Amino acid sequence: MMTSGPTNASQPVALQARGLTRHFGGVAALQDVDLCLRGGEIHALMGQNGAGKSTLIRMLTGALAADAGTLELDGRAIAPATPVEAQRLGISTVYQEVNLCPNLSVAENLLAGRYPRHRRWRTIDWPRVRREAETMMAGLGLELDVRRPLSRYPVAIQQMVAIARSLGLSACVLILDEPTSSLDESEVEALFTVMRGLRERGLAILFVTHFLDQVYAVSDRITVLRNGRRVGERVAADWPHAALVASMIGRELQPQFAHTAANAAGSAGSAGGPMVASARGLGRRGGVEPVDLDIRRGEVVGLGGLLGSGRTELARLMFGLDRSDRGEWRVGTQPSAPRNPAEAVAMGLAMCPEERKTEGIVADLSVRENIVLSLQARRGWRRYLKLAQQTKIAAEFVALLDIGTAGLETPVGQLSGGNQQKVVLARWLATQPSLLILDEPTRGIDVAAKQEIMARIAALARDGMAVLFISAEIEELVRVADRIAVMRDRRKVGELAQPCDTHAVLAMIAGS
Amino acid sequence: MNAAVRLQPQTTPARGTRRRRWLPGPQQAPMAASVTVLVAMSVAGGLLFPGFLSPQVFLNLLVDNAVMCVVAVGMSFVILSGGIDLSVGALVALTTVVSAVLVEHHGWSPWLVMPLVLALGIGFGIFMGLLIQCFGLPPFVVTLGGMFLARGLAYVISVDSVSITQPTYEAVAQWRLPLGGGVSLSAGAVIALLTVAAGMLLARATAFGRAVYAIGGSEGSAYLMGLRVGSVRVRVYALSGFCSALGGIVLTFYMLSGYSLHAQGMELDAIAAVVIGGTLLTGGQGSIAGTFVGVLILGLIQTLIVFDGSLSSWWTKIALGVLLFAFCLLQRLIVRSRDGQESVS
Amino acid sequence: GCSGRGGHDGRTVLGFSQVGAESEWRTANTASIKSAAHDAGIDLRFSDAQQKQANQISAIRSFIAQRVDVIAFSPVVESGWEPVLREAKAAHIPVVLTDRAVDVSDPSLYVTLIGSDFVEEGRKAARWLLQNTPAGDGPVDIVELEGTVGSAPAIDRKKGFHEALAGHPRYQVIRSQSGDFTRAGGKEVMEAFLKAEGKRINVVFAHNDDMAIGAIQAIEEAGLRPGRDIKVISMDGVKGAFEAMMAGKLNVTVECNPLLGPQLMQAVAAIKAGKPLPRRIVVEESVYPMESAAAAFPTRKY
Amino acid sequence: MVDERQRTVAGDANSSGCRRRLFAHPLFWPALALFLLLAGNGLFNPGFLGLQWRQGHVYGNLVDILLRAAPLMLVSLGMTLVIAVRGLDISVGAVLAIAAAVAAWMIGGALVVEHGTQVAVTRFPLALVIVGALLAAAACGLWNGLLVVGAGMQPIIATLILMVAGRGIAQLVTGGQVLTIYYTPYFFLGNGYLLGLPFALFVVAAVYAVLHLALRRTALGLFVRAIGGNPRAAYVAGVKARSITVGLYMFCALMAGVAGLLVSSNVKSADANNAGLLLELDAILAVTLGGTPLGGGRFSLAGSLLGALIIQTLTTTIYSIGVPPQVNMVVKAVLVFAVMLLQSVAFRGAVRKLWTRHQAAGSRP
Ligand SMILES: Nc1ncnc2c1ncn2[C@@H]1O[C@H](COP(=O)(O)OP(=O)(O)OP(=O)(O)O)[C@@H](O)[C@H]1O
Ligand SMILES: Nc1ncnc2c1ncn2[C@@H]1O[C@H](COP(=O)(O)OP(=O)(O)OP(=O)(O)O)[C@@H](O)[C@H]1O
Ligand SMILES: [Mg+2]
Ligand SMILES: [Mg+2]
Repeated sequence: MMTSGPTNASQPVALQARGLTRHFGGVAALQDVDLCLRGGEIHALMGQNGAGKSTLIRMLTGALAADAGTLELDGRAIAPATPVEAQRLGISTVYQEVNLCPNLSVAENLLAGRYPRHRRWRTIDWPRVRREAETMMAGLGLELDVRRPLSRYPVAIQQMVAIARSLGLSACVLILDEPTSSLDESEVEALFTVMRGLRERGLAILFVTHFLDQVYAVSDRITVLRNGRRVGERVAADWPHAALVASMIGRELQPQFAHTAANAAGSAGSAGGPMVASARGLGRRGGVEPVDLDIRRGEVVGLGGLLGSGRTELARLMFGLDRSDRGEWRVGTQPSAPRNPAEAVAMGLAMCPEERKTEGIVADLSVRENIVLSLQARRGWRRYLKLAQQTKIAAEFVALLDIGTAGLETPVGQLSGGNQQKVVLARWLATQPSLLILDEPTRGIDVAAKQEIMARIAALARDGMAVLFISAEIEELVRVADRIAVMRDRRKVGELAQPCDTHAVLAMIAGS
Repeated sequence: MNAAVRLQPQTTPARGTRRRRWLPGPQQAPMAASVTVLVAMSVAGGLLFPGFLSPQVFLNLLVDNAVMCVVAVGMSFVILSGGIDLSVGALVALTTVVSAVLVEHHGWSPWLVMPLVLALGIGFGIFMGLLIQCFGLPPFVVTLGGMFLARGLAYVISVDSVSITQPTYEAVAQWRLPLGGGVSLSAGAVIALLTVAAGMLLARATAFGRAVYAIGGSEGSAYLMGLRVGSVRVRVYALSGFCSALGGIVLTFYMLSGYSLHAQGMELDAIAAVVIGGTLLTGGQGSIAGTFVGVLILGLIQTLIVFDGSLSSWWTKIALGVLLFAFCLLQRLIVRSRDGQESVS
Repeated sequence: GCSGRGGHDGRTVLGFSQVGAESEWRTANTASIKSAAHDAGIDLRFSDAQQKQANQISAIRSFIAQRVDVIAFSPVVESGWEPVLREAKAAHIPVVLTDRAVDVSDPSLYVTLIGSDFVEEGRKAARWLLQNTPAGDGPVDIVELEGTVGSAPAIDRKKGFHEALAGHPRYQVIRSQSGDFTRAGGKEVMEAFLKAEGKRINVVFAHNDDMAIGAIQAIEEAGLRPGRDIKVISMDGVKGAFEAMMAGKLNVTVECNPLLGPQLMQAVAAIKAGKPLPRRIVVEESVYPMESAAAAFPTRKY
Repeated sequence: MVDERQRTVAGDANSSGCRRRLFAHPLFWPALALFLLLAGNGLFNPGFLGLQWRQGHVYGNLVDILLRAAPLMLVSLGMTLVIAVRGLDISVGAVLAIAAAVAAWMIGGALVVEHGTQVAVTRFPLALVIVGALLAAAACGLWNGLLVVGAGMQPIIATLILMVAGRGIAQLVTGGQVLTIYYTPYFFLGNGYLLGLPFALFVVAAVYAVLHLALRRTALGLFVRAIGGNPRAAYVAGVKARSITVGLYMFCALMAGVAGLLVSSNVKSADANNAGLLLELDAILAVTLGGTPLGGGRFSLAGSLLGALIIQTLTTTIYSIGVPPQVNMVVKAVLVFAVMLLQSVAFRGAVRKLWTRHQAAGSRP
């Protein structure tokens, strides 16, 4: 099974892990895993949600203690006990969830721990901090005000900052855990350019992603994990697409679901369905310019656009999370727009937010509680769902979305990133809304699960639910949506009806 | 595709922060709002009471709140790091008692006593910091225990209050920095101003200061970013202990006495000053300058009440509450309207 | 007096800094001063320090800034006044102390002290006990409910009481604990004492009436008769104490008179007129045993 | 991540599963601390744990502790819930004083003796007195809640306002006096006995039972934990976080009000200045000792009750061991540190490590 390409065998091994094992309680998250990173290569780590990728990475960087196993850096045994130690040894990491301080400025997040100082007084040289930070961001093709607090920027930017920080550390091993999950194509491209440059300089790069095309675009070799075990390592070019997927999920993947004309006809989402919600000139000063949008029963409306184009903002207005100050937003026969999420939920709206960590999961609550939370909120505090009912609903969604969890009572914080995302999705599906707003719902979800979820959304639409679907992936939009609205610079610039293709959407986004 | 993505500097407030201010989360330090309110209150005082707007009244504000200033600077760091220190008042009292007893009853030299009590304060802070850091104990309980301990030790050392008649102390107590026009500052006020300046420098321009902010913002992230969370935290409490001891020394100059009941309830006043100055109690946001303004505001409220001179004891309390309320509400309104304007521009 | 200062209408201005309103005694004290000032036509600037010395000092400072004619205050604590009193002296503002003394090296810092002598009050309590214990040689076991730790009345009353009992080995203070001058505190401490010492306790000595009243409740709840099974001695002489004495539950209270207002105003007037004053103006105070309670009760003002 | 390490340290205790489950129970350590305190008292002072039957009820230190702790237990219950949603209420002491003052004022009157016996007089019927005092307390809670949620002030500052002004309001009601209450039926609340046990205990038990049901049998428990765990996520999920938060502040104040009734009834008077002084610190300490983190999200009502009992036991211990009052604070500090260290996972881990090393060294020849 093991083959190594002629390009790699010659290069020196930078980081070698042997027999890494880690149990959480009774669950084996990782069993006897070997990993070999060579200098000057980009090594992709693949696997389904919960396969153990992040766990492996946290053990490489001293953030988590291993039950068993050894690490070697440049042939010398190492045992970093803390991230600081790993950093000092030259292992630089971007963790899956953005791990930066939201209250500090972008520049500080980039340079914390190694600020440039004045020569005389040893105090921090702020002008230089700013210059260096701007240079670092420019390296990723981004110009932004580095003095603003990080929390003021959307997740995508935060992710770029985290990447820029790790690149700025002088390291010999760079580890990136799903760095591209909320980036759109141009940022991904900028990141890849930088990664290739670093590869030229001899760095070993470990790269986790669920996007197969990205894997093939940059990586030299691929290691696949399944259920905490390593199932294979090969040169990327030698590993056909289908075979790779098969080794990840342990079976062949069904042909992809696609939005075909047949599908559209089968669904109720024809232009004639009754209106579920409609926006007339909906907007907010300083936020979204007035938008007109109709959403009908059984219809999947896609919302396309570049990062910062205002899609999230629009969704939040619709859900009552931000208050609109112009235009009209009608949901069903309701006389007025929702003023807060509680009202929106009562009206039958649902919104799966973009920021899973801050607005999605409640880490301390169990999977069951997270799943029933919105449904319960909709029922009010008195009509409490019986424990048996809760368990039934939760179990149903755990099975449906294939959520990898030790049990229904496991705190959600202990789930892998992708599985947390599925829990948030399940929460909203459980409310059986009339309009479901999904803001990047498949962030960090693996190929197989994503396909399941898409199919599920289409099925729900066929049953009469309306969906507003926001995604950075144009293909995904084209595949699932009946109609695609495109936003640019915080205003809606047009709509495209099916059948349409990626190029048409891209053209509209680019404004030509 | 590869061209630099030009992103507009954001013109709206951080999403999700409007109207839900009470949700813990980053918010802007309402420093300017505090200053505005401070000015507004002084003007109101000047209109109401003749003689209020004299320079000496404002310098007295500094003179009378010097101890509070010093203590609040230390407290700011603790709160910025996401902790809390309830032991400050008791530590101030302990410092005065130890100083007074050593100087008066044992005849030690002040130049020996002062470094000693400062070291004592630092040691006390380190002790609490270590308990918090090493054993994962909640700061609230540890520092509450520290408060009992410090106050208790002060009682054990001397229940009676001890007057200080030592010439050096008396000389410092009487020393005034003339500022011209017949107004002057006491030594304590000068120390307080220096402490504030040093605190601002420490918070703004040193790696330690920034690490305190990082830990307050997100301890887990700070740890993963490779900051030395443990040592920073212990140093924060040591700093607070140092400031309390320094505050104690300033208090001995101010009162020329050591007494175990000094600085009763000072911890709460210090916390209030810090929070009124715009620092989030949950940590990560705020400034030392804000704390300074907070101390002045509390002092000003007190001065207004003294100037009124007609309030009965209970109306004094109610007036304190009302002024506090008026101030905090005004501050919130200013902060909000600024946010509103920001989104318009 | 100097012409430059004074109230807007030429009345004498008195700045008075009160400790707080922590007890009934204090409230009566404040009321007495306010009404006396009103009667004497003196412009009173009153400031309540909320039991904090720092507030008192800043109040005195602001009195100096306002250039009042006379400053009077009840010191929270004995020490710590020297610097601010020097400022008053430098501004030529005479200072009168009420209720408690201060500890200063320069006696010219204040003109006079109007108030009670806590040590003497403690002695009075002890003397009453010595006189009113049946002869015999069985031990007399006393428990003491102290005031707030470190406060001047607590320290001084304890001192006076112990001093007067020193030569009498029959009298033993077997337990001593702080009840913080409150009823709840007195009751709670007394409960613990009763459980720890049982029926051994013969006398309760409380540093104020409130604690004594609390202790009385505790004694009753333990199934004993206060005033008979256990003698109760207290201090201050507030109304509640007289009620308890009339009910036969409290044996004696040593008065500590809060009605200093008229004397203070006389002193202020004398100072303005340039008349000499004694260094110490003693307030009339007596000891009220149980038997005299009913007769004295109607005349009590607080 | 730091947590995980601790968890594994705790997890590798090489003991039987049953024992481990006992040790891992969140209430085990506070309960052990309370037990050790009581046992220590019993050792040094054999009469301490004794109970007798006197005047138709149980009499002894243990009953005293329970009775004295009742107000603190009630307030701790309220405080627990406020802390669970990341709030804080430092005005409870003042609210207690207000409720006590209102009750005393509404009863009013003076000692009336007719034909040699005291007659009970009251300005308003007892039921109205209780309702009035509780309404006043709830209004305070509403004020706090609105400042926190409506005006968006930080909880500590929002409640500081009432903490400062509240005692003034209470003194306004009492006119600065300690209002003595002579109305005997009122005494039953804080002094009465039911089935030989203090009535106040039944109040605590009833409140606890109601809370327990409300949090387990309705969705409130879920909502409270969601709001505390991640307020923004809970809000986005449609939970009415704002009204619930206001409600919890009101509940906390209401508990302070009930405590005010108990306290004023127990000492038969309302002392606006001193009633419930420093109660807020004790309540927060009780909550923390009971294992509820101040950051919100998780909470334990039973733990807070245990915490309150620990604090009261500490106080009673200090009173009965007979140390001079100036040493009180040092003893209290030492006991607080000891109780805390006993509850610290890391500390126990360190001690165990030292112990095994010591034993290993000892067993070597
Ligand atoms: N702190 C923890 N406590 C308990 N279980 C954990 C913990 N962290 C991870 N796990 C478990 O370990 C397993 C591997 O998780 P990991 O995060 O490594 O997955 P992953 O491959 O990164 O998945 P994803 O693609 O969703 O990010 C999962 O079953 C997860 O539930
Ligand atoms: N570089 C940036 N600097 C500041 N603010 C930004 C930046 N990029 C986006 N924003 C803010 O993000 C908001 C609009 O972006 P929004 O997240 O709604 O767009 P989106 O189309 O959903 O993009 P995304 O793909 O990031 O979700 C606006 O409030 C905008 O000010
Ligand atoms: Mg992962
Ligand atoms: Mg978005």
